[in-house]
Amino acid sequence: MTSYVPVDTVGVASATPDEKQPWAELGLKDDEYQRIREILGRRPTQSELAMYSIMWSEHCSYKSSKVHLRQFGQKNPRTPRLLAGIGENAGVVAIDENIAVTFKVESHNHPSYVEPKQGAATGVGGIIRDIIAMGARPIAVMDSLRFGAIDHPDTARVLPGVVDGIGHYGNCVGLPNIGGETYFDPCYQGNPLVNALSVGVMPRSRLQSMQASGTGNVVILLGAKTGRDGIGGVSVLASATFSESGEDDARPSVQVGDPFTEKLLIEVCLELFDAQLVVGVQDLGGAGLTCALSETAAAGDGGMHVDLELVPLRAKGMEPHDILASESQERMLLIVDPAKAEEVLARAHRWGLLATAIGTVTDTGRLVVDFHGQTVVDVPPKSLADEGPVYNRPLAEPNDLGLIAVDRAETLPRPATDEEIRQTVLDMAASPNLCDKSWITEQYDSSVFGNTVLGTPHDAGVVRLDERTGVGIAISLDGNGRFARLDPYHGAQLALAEAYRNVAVTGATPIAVSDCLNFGSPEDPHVMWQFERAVTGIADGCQKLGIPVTGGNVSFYNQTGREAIHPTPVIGVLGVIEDVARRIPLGLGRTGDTIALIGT
Amino acid sequence: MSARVGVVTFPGSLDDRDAARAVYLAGGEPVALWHDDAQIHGVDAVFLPGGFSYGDALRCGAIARFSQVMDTVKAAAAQGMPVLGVCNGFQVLCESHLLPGALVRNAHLRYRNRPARLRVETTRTAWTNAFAPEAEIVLPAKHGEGRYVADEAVLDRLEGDGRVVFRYLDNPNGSMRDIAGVANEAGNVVGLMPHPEHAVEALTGPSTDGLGIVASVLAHLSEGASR
Amino acid sequence: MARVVVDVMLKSEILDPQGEAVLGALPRLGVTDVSSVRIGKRVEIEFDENARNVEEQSRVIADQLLANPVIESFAISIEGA
Amino acid sequence: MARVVVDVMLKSEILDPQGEAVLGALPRLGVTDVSSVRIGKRVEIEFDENARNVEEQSRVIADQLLANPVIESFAISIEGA
Ligand SMILES: Nc1ncnc2c1ncn2[C@@H]1O[C@H](COP(=O)(O)OP(=O)(O)O)[C@@H](O)[C@H]1O
Repeated sequence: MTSYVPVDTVGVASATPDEKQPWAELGLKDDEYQRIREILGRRPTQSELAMYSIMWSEHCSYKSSKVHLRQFGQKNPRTPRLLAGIGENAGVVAIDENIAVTFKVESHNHPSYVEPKQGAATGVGGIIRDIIAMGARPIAVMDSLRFGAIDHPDTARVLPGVVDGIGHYGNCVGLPNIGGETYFDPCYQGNPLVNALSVGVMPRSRLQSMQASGTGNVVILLGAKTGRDGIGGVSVLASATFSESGEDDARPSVQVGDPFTEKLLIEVCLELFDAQLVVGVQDLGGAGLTCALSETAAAGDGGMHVDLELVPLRAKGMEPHDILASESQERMLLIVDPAKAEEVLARAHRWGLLATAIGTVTDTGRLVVDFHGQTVVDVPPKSLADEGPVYNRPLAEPNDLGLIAVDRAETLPRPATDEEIRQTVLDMAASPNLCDKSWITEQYDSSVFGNTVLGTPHDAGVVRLDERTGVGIAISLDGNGRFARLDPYHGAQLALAEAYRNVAVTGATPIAVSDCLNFGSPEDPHVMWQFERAVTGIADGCQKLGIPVTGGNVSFYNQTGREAIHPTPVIGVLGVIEDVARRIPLGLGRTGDTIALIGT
Repeated sequence: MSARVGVVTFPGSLDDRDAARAVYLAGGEPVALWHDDAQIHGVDAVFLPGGFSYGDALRCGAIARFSQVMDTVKAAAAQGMPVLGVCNGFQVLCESHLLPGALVRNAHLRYRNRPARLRVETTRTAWTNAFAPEAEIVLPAKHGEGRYVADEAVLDRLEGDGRVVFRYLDNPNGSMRDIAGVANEAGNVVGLMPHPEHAVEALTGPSTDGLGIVASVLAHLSEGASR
Repeated sequence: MARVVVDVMLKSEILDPQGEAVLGALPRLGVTDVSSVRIGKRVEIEFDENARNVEEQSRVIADQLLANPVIESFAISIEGA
Repeated sequence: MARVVVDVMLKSEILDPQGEAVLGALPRLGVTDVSSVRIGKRVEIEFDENARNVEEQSRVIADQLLANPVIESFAISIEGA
């Protein structure tokens, strides 16, 4: 017996235009809701409402940041190395005639505060899937962390959990951690930052697309079962019938990462790409099926039909909007030629991974989702993925900027005697932001794959890509919220310059940038001003340095109450080194070597 | 002809490529073996690599033990085929009862990655004959569950029979009697926690001492062949 | 002496990767009619002979130390008194 | 549907550092009269409605997979039938 609660279908929606809908609770503005009604020519179904609220959220639509991020495209230097840029899952740059590399940094700040271990773990898992979706084998991870005061009791909860999560996920999925940073500042007390970077390598010919193209092609869901993970946002849609059952199952819940399944996903996807069995691929990230279906359909030239009841479920009683919104981890969406679908399923099965055909590519231009034969979604996919709202929010310089600028280094007391200098050096060495980080870094595997040439404690991680030629890459991930608080334009450039230098000192040539922009609420004009300044600083800096921004991530609403964190742009710079044997390690060399200070 | 060393891939194995590289760099021929295939394709020795087979669910190595290939490996080991288990591979060997004892959570409760100094306690195994007696070597140790435990009686027997193969010089995990690796009675099956396959190139490892372990088995096999 | 057992399990809606992995392995043991496996912790606490408020204290320990309320729930049973 | 619970505990002679760590943390919660804490696993297995030989199968699972006899012992309890 298959029993399921009656659902809000397209037919029902057309017949009940005046039905009250919780669009405000879902985070949509009045005019946004009206636009949805215009697009559809009727009220949205519950499932459609869930999808629009997710895709038009700040997180997915970049509605507040888009107008500023355009600068990257405008100011990016042209380079033949850039094979895929902003707008893709991750930027791809050519290393030589055969090899390309893709890398990206992404935040998982809020989940890591709620449940540090799983929040951080799923952050690592998410960025790894972005790398797979480009066609690359992930080969390393890095992490940039910000916590509150080191002696605050909540830091004792958050820090070990975050480190455990990053370590557990990265170690178990088998990626060396080649560096990162850890800073403490009270402004992050209620809002720690967990930014994770992953980098992957591929033969240039293996670059994948997210297009759902080719009418009749099969849509396959690969990986974990779908559960109630992270559907908190849409829980207001829970039908009365269901909440009455009084089960604690109805509660929104935290995503838990399963690195073992992710490892299988990597191996299966790469096998499928190599065998040329895949037409299009997209990872399932924060916005789950909603995002993957609408983005692949929007990128294609036709439409898509999905039978949602075919999605393998982990929890009982899930409604269509739950399934569409679920953030269950370790899933990928594949678009496959029907003649090859059998083989795709068989290869997944050989690795013990679930793979299920859930739909087909159509030529209708619509994304149609049925649930047990009833149509619950029928929308133009571009309206979800590409045509979300765009805001040009007001900007205002923070009032206290002049005040904090008065407090200059020159006015601080200086150590005068030998004893005072000695004490200052000791204080600095013991200060949380400068002290040895090996308590953290020892919990990370750094040598799996056998290609890590430089890792912690070096300035940048260096990884060999090709054992025959010795070609490799160097990456550094840096940010400084205190500088950016004083002057977001130059603060962001300082972060860029630091990462650039860290790459250069290993002997590598910097070629590309990825960034993660951690800021407070975009609805606060002061924050928005900081954001605009920082983006402009990065775009100008990259133009001067001659390296493009290839992708990144924006994280807004990092604040506790009305108190925003320091604006914290974190910059990853990637460099190429022709022969890793010639890398330059940290340290003072040999007795008798000359020491020179260069620069200003 | 160089000896063929099979490297098993379980779902969740991570160091299979690295183990193959170590075999290759030491002059052997690596052969990929699959957990679900009972065939071991005529290999002369087997390397069970590190990783997190089956996500280390329940206990490390507990599920991998039931794979098709392990039945064959067990039978071959009984016939004297050299078998090496590293890290997760060591855990699989203990779970499969090919080696005594068990590997449990580190005493300090964390995963820790640090180069480990070891003493080679016996050169009378298939995997250590190329080392000088009591050689001190450095291999990366990185695990959360590497504390070797066994009954006192078992430990005494291991010591008495010279089956403690590697001992930590700075015990990183609380292993009983500082044991880092042990052998079966015949000396053909050896398990150790630290990673020889991550110490095969000066460029990427803390040493190249790991090569000695593969070199040992190659020497052992060619000796057998010439006998 | 009172012996208290605290069982800590992941909440039912939370993914249990360990349980899934074990479930997947059962067919190899010839077991095919199991539908779910969940793995949690069992904590055995021994209180001193003349300890007081054993139940209350156990609740504090379970709530603050043994279980992570975001993802886990617990049950306490007191075996002796 | 039968629900089986298998409790797996480290043998008493095996050091349980996790239990020790919890024991050591108790005074900070104001709990001072606990003499020992041991942490093991609780495995909940759900058999299909018409599964047979549930007890026998559970024993096989526990004995061969859930517990490692070198370090652990187990107890089985069957909750429904
Ligand atoms: N969270 C982290 N993850 C990985 N590596 C880290 C992390 N924090 C610090 N590191 C590494 O530790 C080393 C020292 O870090 P840090 O004290 O920030 O030095 P520096 O000021 O030279 O960047 C660097 O190699 C850095 O990559």
